[in-house]
Amino acid sequence: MSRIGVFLCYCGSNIAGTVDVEAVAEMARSLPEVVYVETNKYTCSDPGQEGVKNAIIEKGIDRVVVGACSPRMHEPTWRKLLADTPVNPYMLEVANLREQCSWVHKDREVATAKAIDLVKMAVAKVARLQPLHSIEIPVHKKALVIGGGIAGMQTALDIADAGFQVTIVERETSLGGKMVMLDKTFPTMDCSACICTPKMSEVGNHPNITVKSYSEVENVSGYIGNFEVTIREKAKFIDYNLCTGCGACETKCPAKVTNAFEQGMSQRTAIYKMFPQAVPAKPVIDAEHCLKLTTGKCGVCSKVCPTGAINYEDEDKLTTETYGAVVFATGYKLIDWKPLYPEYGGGKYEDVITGLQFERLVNASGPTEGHVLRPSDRTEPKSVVIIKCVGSRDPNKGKAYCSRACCMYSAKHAHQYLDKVPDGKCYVFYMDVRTPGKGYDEFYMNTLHDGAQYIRGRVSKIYKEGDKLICKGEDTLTSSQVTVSADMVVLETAMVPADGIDELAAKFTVGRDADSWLVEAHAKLRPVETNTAGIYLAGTCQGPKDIPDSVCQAGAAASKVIGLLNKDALQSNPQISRVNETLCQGDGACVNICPYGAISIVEKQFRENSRKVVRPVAQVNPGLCQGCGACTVTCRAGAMDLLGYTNESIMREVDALCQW
Amino acid sequence: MSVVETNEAAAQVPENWEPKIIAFCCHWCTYTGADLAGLNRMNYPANVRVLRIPCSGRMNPQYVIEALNKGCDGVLVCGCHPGDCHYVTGNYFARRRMMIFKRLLEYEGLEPDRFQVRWISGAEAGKFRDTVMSVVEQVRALGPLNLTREIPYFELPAVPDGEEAFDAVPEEVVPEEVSA
Amino acid sequence: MSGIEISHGCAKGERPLIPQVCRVVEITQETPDVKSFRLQTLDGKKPFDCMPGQLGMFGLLAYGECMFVVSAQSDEWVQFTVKKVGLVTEQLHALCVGDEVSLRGPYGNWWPTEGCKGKDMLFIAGGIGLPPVRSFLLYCLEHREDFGRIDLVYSGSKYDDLVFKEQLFEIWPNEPDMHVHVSLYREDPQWSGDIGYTAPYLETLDLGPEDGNRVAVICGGPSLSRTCRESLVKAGFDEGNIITTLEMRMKCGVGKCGRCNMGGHFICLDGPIFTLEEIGRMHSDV
Amino acid sequence: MTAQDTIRARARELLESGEVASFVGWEAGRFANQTTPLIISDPADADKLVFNEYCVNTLAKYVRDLVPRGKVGLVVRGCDSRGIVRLIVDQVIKREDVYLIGVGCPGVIDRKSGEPLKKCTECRHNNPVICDEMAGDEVAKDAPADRFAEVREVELMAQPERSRYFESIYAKCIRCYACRDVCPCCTCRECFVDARRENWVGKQNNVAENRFYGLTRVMHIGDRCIECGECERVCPMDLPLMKLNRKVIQDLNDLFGEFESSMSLDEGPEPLITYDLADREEFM
Amino acid sequence: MILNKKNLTPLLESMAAGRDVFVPARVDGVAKFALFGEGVECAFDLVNTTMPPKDLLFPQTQKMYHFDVDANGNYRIREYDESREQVVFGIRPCDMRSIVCLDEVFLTKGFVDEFYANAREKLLTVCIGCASAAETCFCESMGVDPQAAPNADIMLQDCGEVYRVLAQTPKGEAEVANWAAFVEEGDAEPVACELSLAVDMDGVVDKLEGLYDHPIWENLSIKCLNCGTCTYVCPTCHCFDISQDMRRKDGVRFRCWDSCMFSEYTMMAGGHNPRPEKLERVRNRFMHKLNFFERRYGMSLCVGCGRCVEKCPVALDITRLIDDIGACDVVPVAQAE
Repeated sequence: MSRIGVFLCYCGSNIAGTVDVEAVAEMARSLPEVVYVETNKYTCSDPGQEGVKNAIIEKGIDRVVVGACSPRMHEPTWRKLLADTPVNPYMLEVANLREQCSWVHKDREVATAKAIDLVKMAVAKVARLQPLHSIEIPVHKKALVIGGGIAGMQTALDIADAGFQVTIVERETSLGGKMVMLDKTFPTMDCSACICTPKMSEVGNHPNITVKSYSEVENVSGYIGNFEVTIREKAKFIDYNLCTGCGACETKCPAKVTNAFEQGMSQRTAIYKMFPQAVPAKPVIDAEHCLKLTTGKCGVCSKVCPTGAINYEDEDKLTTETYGAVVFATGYKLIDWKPLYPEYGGGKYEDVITGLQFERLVNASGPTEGHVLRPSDRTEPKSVVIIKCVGSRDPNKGKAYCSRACCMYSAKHAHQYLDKVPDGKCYVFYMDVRTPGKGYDEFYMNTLHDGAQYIRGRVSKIYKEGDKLICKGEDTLTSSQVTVSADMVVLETAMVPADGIDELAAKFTVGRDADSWLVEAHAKLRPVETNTAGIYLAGTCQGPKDIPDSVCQAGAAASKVIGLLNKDALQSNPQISRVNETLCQGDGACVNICPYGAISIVEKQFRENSRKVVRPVAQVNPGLCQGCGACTVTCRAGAMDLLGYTNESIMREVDALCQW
Repeated sequence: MSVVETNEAAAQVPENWEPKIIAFCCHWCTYTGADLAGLNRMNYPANVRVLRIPCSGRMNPQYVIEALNKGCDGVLVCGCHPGDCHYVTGNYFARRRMMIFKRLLEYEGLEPDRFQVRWISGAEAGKFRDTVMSVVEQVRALGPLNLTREIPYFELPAVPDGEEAFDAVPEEVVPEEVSA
Repeated sequence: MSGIEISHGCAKGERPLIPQVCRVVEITQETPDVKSFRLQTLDGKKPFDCMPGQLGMFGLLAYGECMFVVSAQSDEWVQFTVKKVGLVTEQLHALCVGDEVSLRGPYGNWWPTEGCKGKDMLFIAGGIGLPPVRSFLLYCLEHREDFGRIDLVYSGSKYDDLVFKEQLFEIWPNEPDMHVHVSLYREDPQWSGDIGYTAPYLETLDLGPEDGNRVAVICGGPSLSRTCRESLVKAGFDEGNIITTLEMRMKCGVGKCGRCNMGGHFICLDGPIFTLEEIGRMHSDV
Repeated sequence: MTAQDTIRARARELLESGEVASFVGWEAGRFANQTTPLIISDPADADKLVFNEYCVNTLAKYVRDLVPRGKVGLVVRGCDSRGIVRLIVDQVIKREDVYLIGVGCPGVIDRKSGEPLKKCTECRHNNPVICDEMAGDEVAKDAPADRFAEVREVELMAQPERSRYFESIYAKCIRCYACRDVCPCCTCRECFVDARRENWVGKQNNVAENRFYGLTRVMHIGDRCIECGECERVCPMDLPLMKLNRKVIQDLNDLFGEFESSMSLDEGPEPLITYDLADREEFM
Repeated sequence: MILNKKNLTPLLESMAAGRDVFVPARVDGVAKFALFGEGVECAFDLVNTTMPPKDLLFPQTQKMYHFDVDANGNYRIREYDESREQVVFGIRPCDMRSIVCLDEVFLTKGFVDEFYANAREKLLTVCIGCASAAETCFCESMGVDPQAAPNADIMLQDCGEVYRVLAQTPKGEAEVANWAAFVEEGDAEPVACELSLAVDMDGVVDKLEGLYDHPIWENLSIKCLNCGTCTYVCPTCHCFDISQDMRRKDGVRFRCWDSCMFSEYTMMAGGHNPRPEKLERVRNRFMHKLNFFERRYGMSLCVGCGRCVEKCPVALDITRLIDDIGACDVVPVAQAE
């Protein structure tokens, strides 16, 4: 037998104008377990709230129903009020007498009847609620950034500058990501390396940042404030404490391997740094190609190393640490166009290259030292065709979305080519030219001025005639067939999420869209948060974007992280799922349905009829559960229930409406 | 002997009958939409009573059975549009479950209009109003739900007055003299 | 047949399933999850007369009813001590003084107050098993001259679980020739006394059968009952001199609903108080 | 050697070798052509096992109670084996808890009428879907032309008629829960009907409460039902329960793709605990 | 006195005036005792109905009392007696014997169950003897004569074309006095009923005393599904549960059939269950039928109607159990007290 107090608000004439509040009060007095009913002109006013408090004390009330405006408006107010009384803040139910009653009905009698029903339902529900208590979740003041590209580095720097420890996990051997591969950045044409490598060394030298290169996330558990993350640092075979980065080993290594950093256009050694300015500025041994590690013969690097840093016995290292927040900055890769576009040769023509290859070709530290030479015969192409939207905006072959940066970097490529080969001809096949951004359209116009010839249409076929690549397409503006004979073709291919994103996101239960881009919590209002509390997004892992946008988002994610890490503890939402272990049979249907990965099945020991039994039961992680209640419906036995919206309370609410 | 109360007579619509409809609305979209309808002072029939649930994924079909069993003439379930679920996926599960459940209820003879599911976003105050209006009109047209409910417990034989009622309380039961 | 003679099959009543409405006149919080309720009829009288150990069906009309031993009584009231364990008891715990409740009874037989005359009494209880035993203990104290030495062995899993602390630690130890032994199952910051499970603790007390002149009364959970029985038998007690109550098996209270049978015996009709010797002869599922 | 001989011989061997702790099959009942489930742990009892066209009971549900005693051997036909798959998928038992002797089933005959049992005429998988060995060969059997014929029959009724039809079913139900207790999908530790706090279903026996039980039962097992038809067979009131189960199965089948539950151990999640972005949208 | 079977319908029509007459009938395919009236086809050809007649005296759901809260917040309990004059016509001797058992349970041993008592007092029983038996009938073995029911108000012994009418109680005599238009003077010889099923109950009760921990229960219970079919179709099973239904401030306390086969039946608050497994539940049920009740009331709680034998989903057959007990090699233990 609970003792319910009902407080009904006139809200001036907002409610009382349509609803006969006194009649509702009269009815409420006749409801079971209601011991006190009060009406008030403005319950939410200070005297109104004081009245509620006094009544609670005087009448020994243990549950409260407020009939007033929408709970979306004042539920937090009432909860706060109750926190100062002996009544638990969650022993509260708000009947929405304003937004969903007095404001939408005109007939006084009808509105009053509805208000009566709403109060009945609230009383029935509140009678079955249980006191709930938030738990304090401590916050580990340390952030993990996954990915060491420009977005990851910017996030890490911003967080570290605010005074928090940050770990960056980078899968490659060096920071830098895609940006460091680029030659120049539009529209200002700064040298990409010149603005990126200082960031890299800043990160590498920052006292609050730990860089874990050549490392990947192995395992994750926990929740906001307390992500326990295991990181696998792949064997580098070099003791970084001893290595000075002198590079003697690289010069002597006999094994030659295709250089991925140079987009396959040159070779590197098996012991290598990704590129000269790499951070950390120390090499690793590529175990797949090292002669010593594959055949047991060689060991040259060990002999030439002046500090004895080479260790062929090195193994992967697993370290586990707890982080308060996690930022995904996993970036993108270019779509593998070859299987999708057999009409472009599907990879059989060496001189059909991607934009990223072109970046390396024009880069002074690239394989051609900045001379535009086509890969097949290392001659300067006099005619270049640039094809945009390869894989983008092409739902039949590639992706339906626009990759956003290609319009600008294709203009940049045209500009760079014409700059380096003044007598060259450059044709750009495009679908649209989209240049929203500061200085972007001006840049595009300059490229046109440089002499780039823009042709609106897709290239339908590329074939080889002699050493020429014949590109056939349609100029849709003139509706004429166009044939261009080119020495080299540059495909501006679509961005797609980085490899392994599905597995990684699944470990953190971060949502992905149909194209595997990570999903933000709200497209407009929470663009850098994910649905898993404590996990944030920066850069292109969330969708294609250019460098300025990536850096912006990185800063935004960092500010969210700083906000979180500034707190010592979080108050958990107590309205979450709870398992009745007596009923739970551990079949795991709830695990399947939980969008947050908050439920796991654990083996537990019980005493049942004086016998010890070990059986599986579900367990809810209170830090991950957000209280949606989807699991409760899959649980046939009703072992899973949602506190605050229990099956019992909803059933009695329905009964009250029907039968009271 | 049998406790079945056949409800054939209920086919006649009682005077002043108003349909009673319960709407299970998700907190994040439809409940917000309904609040917005209030802020915009939209007008709609009062027959619908909203029961707030956190997510349409929380919607247990058993609540619908309870509502129909205990006296509602219609049930409306509303949630966020698929893709907009505050909890990411709740309404996808709800969609499947409700599709199956609705068909099952109709199979058992429930008129389709009596159990409806709608996606209404927090901005769609107008859609909320229109949905309520159409559901109420549809259920009104169908008349009271002709479902055999339960034994009419609460219809009592001639009720004694308060004073007499207390006389009906049994005498105290006294045990026999205690024997050694 | 040796041992204490217990009256069986003595419960009777007309219209046994219809309750009366009573009022709560006093509530005592015994432990965080145990409360005692004193009940009177609406016109301020004692609801029914009963012998120590008899039971009443105490409940709320809207929620259901449960069987409890009358843990104490006076000329004006009967008292029930209720632990919060389920649906009904949860609601009982929310009662306030003045609230109305339903009550029917008395049911069951009673402690063998006559049969134990002149004997030493050994009461053994665990946790919420004390209230049923207390009704007998209070009777013994009220008729002090009729009984010999009185021992109470009481234990609980934590200090908060011990009921009737005032009587336990202040009143009873000062009663003539009454010895109170309390232990906790495990260490507790609030507790500096003995530690141990009931049966081993009992064994350390060295309370023998006194040539059949000592009667043991046990009330506790299934494992406590089993282990204490073993200890007592080992100490030489005749099972006929060990008494227990099976009141937790009663449901409708009148022996009709079918749950309370132990072999051919119905706890509601023949019990709930039996000697262990009697129980041993029944086909019982415990 | 007949299947029965093989079953007896293998049961004896399995029990003797200690490979299984108990063995589940059928034995002859008291009356002519009657059989009843038999659970043995003594190899000497193996000769009591029978296998004939009167073995009406499916055996899967017994495994749950027997597993704590050790590995269980049992004879499985199509329906029994799907029941076992169900129990394994629902994590009630593990695959290694059972040793399955498969047997092809020509269909069971009702001992009173001499006609094939309804559940067997509707059976689509008379041979086991999993087993460790076969006693005898698989048996060819005509699958029913239309799995959902009886559902369609009801669907064709007018709405008020359908309503009356199901009300009469619920009026007859005595809520003995035999349908629940025989069902290999019903493995909850406590059925929702016993939940006193939620009080989903009142204790009263009336049409409304029975409807609550009936509808909820179908919603709970619908996407896992193995279509063994035992619920319908055991019903003492002869209620056509499969008409309800099959309705849900038919709709799952129509809406979310070809659906037959418990056909193998590596099926994906059941249709109602998963979703597809491309699911039909009818609630706009 | 004899009653020609042709006169049954007119007799029933005359009896039905002013009171409820229940006859065996098939209603929607279920054989049970149904209120005689339009549309109800009497099925006197049925040896036994699927559902026993016990719910005339002990309905599956029975209101006990009503309660509400008055304007001052005080509880009131209001009682009502819903019992009314009823006739059960065509009840079989085995079911009549079951009423003897129920009378013992509800009317003796200190507490009289008033709901049962009221209904029982107002029930007139007209028993029809059996001329033929079903495959599962074994009433003779349980001491029931298929052509006799000493506790019936009126006994109609089946003599082929006619019934031999025996008014066995004052109530029955008063009733038969009104039957003049349908009966005639005379006598006839009851048809001997041949039962194909028989069990030997000799010594079983005593033997069971020593079999409580015998493996026989394990073997039996292991195949039980723990459904409530046997208890609900049993004419003597009488377990119930008390519950209540509340609407705002009006409530009803009612009782309804329960089954000792259900696992939650003996579940106690706090979670302990004295009969947690099938073994305990099945043993309790059969011990109750064959031994416990015998010990307490001096009669078997099984009347041999065969309903559970017929309806058990797994053919868990009490007659086989009795045979098995007979075959057990255990010295009968003398009665324990």
